[in-house]
Amino acid sequence: MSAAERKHEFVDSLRRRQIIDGLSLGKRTDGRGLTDYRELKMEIGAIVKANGSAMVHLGNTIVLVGVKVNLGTPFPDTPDEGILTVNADVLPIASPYEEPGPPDEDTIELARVVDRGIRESHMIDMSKLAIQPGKKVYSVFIDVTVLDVDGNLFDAVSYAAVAALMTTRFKKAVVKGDEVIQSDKMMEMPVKTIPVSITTAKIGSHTILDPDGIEEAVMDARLTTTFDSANRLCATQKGGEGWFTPEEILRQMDIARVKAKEIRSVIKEAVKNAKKS
Amino acid sequence: MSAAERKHEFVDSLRRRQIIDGLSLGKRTDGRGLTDYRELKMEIGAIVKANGSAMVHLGNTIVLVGVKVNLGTPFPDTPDEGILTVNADVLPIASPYEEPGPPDEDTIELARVVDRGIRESHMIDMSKLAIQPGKKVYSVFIDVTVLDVDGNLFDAVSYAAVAALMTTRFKKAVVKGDEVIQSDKMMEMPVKTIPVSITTAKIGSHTILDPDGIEEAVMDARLTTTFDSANRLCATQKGGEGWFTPEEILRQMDIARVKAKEIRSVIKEAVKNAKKS
Amino acid sequence: MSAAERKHEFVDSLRRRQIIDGLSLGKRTDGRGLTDYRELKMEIGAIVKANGSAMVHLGNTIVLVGVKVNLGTPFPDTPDEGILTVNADVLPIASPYEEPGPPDEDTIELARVVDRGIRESHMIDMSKLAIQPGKKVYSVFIDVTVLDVDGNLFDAVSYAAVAALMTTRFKKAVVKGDEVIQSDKMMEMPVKTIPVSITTAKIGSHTILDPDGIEEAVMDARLTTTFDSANRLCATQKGGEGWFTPEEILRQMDIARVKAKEIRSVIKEAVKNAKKS
Amino acid sequence: MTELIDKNNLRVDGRKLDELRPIKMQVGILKNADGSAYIEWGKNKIIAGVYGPKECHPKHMALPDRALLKCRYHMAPFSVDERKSPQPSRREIELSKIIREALSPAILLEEFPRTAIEIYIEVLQSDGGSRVASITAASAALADAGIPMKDLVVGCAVGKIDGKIVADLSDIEDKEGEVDLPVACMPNLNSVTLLQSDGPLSKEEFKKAFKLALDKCRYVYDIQRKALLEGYLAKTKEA
Amino acid sequence: MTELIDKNNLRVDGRKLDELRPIKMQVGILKNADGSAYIEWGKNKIIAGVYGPKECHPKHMALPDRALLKCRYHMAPFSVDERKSPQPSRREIELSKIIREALSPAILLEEFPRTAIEIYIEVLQSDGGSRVASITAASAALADAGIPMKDLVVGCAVGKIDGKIVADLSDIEDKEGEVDLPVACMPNLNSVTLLQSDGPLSKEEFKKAFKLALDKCRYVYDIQRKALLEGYLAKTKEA
Amino acid sequence: MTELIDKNNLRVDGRKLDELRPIKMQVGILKNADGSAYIEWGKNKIIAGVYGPKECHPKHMALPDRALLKCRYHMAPFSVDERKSPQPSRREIELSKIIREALSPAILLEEFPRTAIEIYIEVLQSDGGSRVASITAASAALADAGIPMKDLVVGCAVGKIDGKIVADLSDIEDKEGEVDLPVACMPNLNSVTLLQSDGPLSKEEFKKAFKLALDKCRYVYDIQRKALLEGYLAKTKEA
Repeated sequence: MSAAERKHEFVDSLRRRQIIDGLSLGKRTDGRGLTDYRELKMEIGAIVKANGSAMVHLGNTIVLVGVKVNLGTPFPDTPDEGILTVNADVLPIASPYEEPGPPDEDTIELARVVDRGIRESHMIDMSKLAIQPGKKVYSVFIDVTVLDVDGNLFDAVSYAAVAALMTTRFKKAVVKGDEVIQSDKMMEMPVKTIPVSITTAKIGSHTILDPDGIEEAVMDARLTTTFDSANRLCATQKGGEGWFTPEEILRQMDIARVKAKEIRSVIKEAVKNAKKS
Repeated sequence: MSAAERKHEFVDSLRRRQIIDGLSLGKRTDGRGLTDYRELKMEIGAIVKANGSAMVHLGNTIVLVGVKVNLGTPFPDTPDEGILTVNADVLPIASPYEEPGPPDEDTIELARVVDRGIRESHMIDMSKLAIQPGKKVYSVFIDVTVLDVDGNLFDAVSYAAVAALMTTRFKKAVVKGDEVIQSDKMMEMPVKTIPVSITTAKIGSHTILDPDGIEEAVMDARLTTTFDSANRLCATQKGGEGWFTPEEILRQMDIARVKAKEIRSVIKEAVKNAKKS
Repeated sequence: MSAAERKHEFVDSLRRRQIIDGLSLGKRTDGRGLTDYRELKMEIGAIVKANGSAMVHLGNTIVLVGVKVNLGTPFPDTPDEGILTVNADVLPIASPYEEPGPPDEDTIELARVVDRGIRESHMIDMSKLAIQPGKKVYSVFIDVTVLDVDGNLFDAVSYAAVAALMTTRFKKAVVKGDEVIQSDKMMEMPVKTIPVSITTAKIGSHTILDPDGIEEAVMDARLTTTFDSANRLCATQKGGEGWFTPEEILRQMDIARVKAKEIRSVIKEAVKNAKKS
Repeated sequence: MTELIDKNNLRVDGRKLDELRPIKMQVGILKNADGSAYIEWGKNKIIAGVYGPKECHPKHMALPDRALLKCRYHMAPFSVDERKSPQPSRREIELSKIIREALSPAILLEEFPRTAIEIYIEVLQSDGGSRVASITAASAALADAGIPMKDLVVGCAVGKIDGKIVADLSDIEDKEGEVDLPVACMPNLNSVTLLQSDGPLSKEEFKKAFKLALDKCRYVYDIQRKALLEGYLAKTKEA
Repeated sequence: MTELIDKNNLRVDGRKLDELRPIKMQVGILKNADGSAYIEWGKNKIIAGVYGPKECHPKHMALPDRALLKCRYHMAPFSVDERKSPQPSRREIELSKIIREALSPAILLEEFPRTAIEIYIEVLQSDGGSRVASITAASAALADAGIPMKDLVVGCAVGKIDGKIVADLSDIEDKEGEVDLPVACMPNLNSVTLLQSDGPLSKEEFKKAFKLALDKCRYVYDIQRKALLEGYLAKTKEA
Repeated sequence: MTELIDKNNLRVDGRKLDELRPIKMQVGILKNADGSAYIEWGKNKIIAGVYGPKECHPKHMALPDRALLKCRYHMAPFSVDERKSPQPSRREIELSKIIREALSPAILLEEFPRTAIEIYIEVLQSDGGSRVASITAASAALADAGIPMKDLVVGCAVGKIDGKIVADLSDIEDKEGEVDLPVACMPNLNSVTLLQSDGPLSKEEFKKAFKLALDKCRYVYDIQRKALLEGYLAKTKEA
């Protein structure tokens, strides 16, 4: 049983009823409109030992992403591409339902969905992360640490990972004879597009954006969609033990596509400010 | 506690009494004679992504073995021999007593007994699996997947592994300068003999061949013997919490030696048919 | 919960009271004085398959340490030094509170404290364990097996490890062209000093040396100090759920410094005898 | 880059753009499991088995108001080109969750409080679309086990290759194509229970692909139903 | 070997021999945890959170006469120069124990029999002295959670570099120096709850270093108390 | 290939074909264990300890009609030529099972329902025949713990080297020889409780080897009994 499931038990059906009644009137528990996001704060570059980092507050949800760039050996089937690894850790500190130990299925899904948002949008030009094709490439570790959980980890982590990657700088490696060595020249992550994740929750017959912890505890299903800078859908993940009608999905995609643009501006602005300072 | 032990608990002593009474009259629950095997069906080559494969039905027991041949580095103490690895997985689907997770002691014993039947009969000419002695050899993975458990896994898995190996074909590797590369030429597994596993169960004072699930649940002890094509005993494994008298062991060896010949014919025939098609 | 903690539960406070009353009169349960060690017996070299070994009896506590010297690759930040690894296993046989499985926190602490006693006293000249700087060095495994637990594992294991290292002999490796190969010439471990671990336990307001099992079960805190041959403090570790006053610590250091000399003589004598035979 | 669609609009294996690979299904093939199903879909060979409703172990996992649904998707080491370690990979753990959440909406879990229902899926040979084939087989195995459901669940993937929307990607199309979009649904309840996508799609492309997937689910549903009927008849004959 | 102290008796980062790196503390920064604290100490960035007293899981671990104290010290993969595997290392396991034993003497565990108190420490960025910074933050988090304590626990490391006793080693001083000596204490109770040392010290050197550590603990204690006061005032304002 | 038998029919270590290596046994050597035994057999140095009958943990493992027998065979990292990882290997797991099944028939488990009896075997130094030496020691440890048994269990291996049947293979004979055949039995009950074999044997060869093994078990049995008697006398003297 995952943490998400355990949480379900603790929220009684009365609470769900109250939330649905509010949604019927267009009201959420914290006063937001159905498609409003909570306040999004980004602190970029705080971890100077990482090549890139970003802490994101999305309401009470707090996540920190650090990026490390190492040298590695490419996978045999992609000899001329770098390596990208997303790893997530929801700390036991972050929620009373988390326990120490290896990542559970929720956390693995989180890492993999964020990974696909980055990978399938072709955010990073992976061919530019090859140094010596077939032998040495840059290996990019995107490590996610979730510090406080209050819903919508998918989006918060995605924003932090994207911002961290956009500000990642690392030592350029050069080929010297047979060996690959790190030079003192710095290079930036070769970013091609800015993927933005938008998550919808379905509660009863209502759909809302950016669910908080209580909303997630009573929701039926979740839909996470990621859009690139050209506003194309690049990755989708339905979650939760419920379902969507095809019409709900199409409608939510339209809403998400608009919202993605807004969020992309916020990320761009934060990155710009971080680069200035 | 192993799955086998847990099963014991669920079969009450009354059931054991009934079975022993039947055996005293030379009758088994499914009508077989004491030294009869259940119907043995072999489907060879179904998994085309493997280099060799065989599915075996032994009564209701169903097992599938796939063989993969890779390139590997030889062990330091056998630099001029290939590598053979037998790995078994009794799926949680296969029995109400199995659970997901790493192999338990029963499954490890199964893999190791099948491994020794193949290895100690010298079925495979391991020296022919060396490519560049001390550096590169063929590494043969024999992966066992047990789909449905109704007793006598040792024999069923052994037959499937042997049939899969006898029909295994893989890309020949050649030494080019300093490197070893796969060529397009196919080679067959260098088979020298056909080991056949015969398993006896002791229930009370009776001994029977090819125990089914219920017989295994009430048995005192098990004796698995493997014979090569010259009918020499190549491997033995006593199992179970009971014992045999020396006389029982000698008598069972004689019975098993005869039965092994019969089963060897069935395997040979199935392999011949598979190679034809 | 660690084994140490579980043990606490089984010793009632009455027992603690009795022990403290005894200590007030300068008496310990086994009649020792407060700074007396139990009988220390060392059997050196019993495991001929190891490069060095020592079994230590400290009262009823029995530990065995085996040293193996292999060839290995140095750590990137110490390219011209050998590798030292201390690994401890408190066998399930050794105490009713131990269970099979990976080392718990107590056992990890034991290994790491013994490791630091050796490493921080610079007992071994690590630079002499380099063969080909940056490429090949000697890798020294110090494996601890605890056979019977009756308190003060830290000291018993430390003495066994030190004695095993002092009598370790291994095949000298030589560089031949590009390769490193083992020669038939033997070399000894390059020992520079003899670290001696002295452990104090605090029970109520009393402090004693070399606590036995019962004393450890009721103690408040533990202080392990290691001294080199020049009688300098090289490593310290406070343990246990209680505390020391600064004055207690300074006083214990003085007592321990004296006791370390005594124990060092015992170890030296045992090593001398072992080398003779 | 391989050309995946030729000038006659035919795919590498000769299929038309909206054509599915051959599908074969059979239920009730295992003796121990309470329900089971086997599916061949292209080169996919997948077996699904169900145990339950049964006592929940460990007990503290039991839910007071419904059955606990467990699901494990696992691939045999020999099921893929490169031998796979038998330990579950992160991909297998994610798929186990996603598949459970695709099946869960169909099952009347609240009829069996405090019990567990276990679904085990073993991929014996893997090809493109193994997750939707797994869902289709697992749903049939649930039905074969007699577990009450609101509707069957059935899946089909669609995708984009060489710039075109096509149905049911094979291994090579999945690897070399642009987009994979697996869908599962309860066909009689207008309910989508699984939706994933990988790779860029315009708004119109998504619409077209999504519709195609839902249509093809219907087609797979007929095969699934036929297999269940045959299984039911076989059982009746036995009894 | 780098020179760690220059001719003016100044250290690599310009500090005097007995000078600490800058320390910043804040409590109550997490919503879920019952108590929390954040500390920046040099380049250390550490967060500590506390849950409890709460029900003890599994139950057979509960103690009849006091609360069970659990403590986990963990480093984020990006917290150090070389990426660290997220699995706890042996070092992290030892430190978790040592830190628990440094905090345990201060907590009135016997007031909460059969419950558990959990302390989680996450090192987001690591520098020299992370264990004493962790203890200082964790003790503040315990206080923030309202858990009754005899005294706060506060820590500071001292060491020996270039032959001299100095306070509060930074990363490079720890690596290249001769001795590291972390100490934690309850400053109002004259009680040392953590003491470790690595590297050779004469009798007189130890005395001097130990005294310096205890003095500096006092200094850190003032910072800790101020952070708690600010946290308390902020909470009162909210309420 | 080394020559394992010389022209005088003597083996590498000078033994005759049917001669055993020296065996030394001692019981009651551990303080904590309820029973213990130490055996030296050739270069084998093995210690066996027994706890129980004791409460069964976890409780759901307890058997209603007899004691649960647990057995762990483990090798110290330094016990073999190449350092062994401390984690149990597949070989150690198989041997733990095989040894448990060799001892189980002798123990009156039904006298202690719902309890557990634990046997721990640690190989401090390994040589050929470590499993039969382990069984012999473990059986003595069970007796030393006062656990009621129908008979002692005693083991001996035989084998085939250079084409000849010999008793008690040493390390090198095991490695370079053709066949290893370990046997354990209850000597007074005509019962074989362990039988394994590796390598080709004709019908007549097996008969001869098997008989030799059973004969040599008798010889080992006398050593085992003597050790138990000495242990008993020592205990009586103490008391």
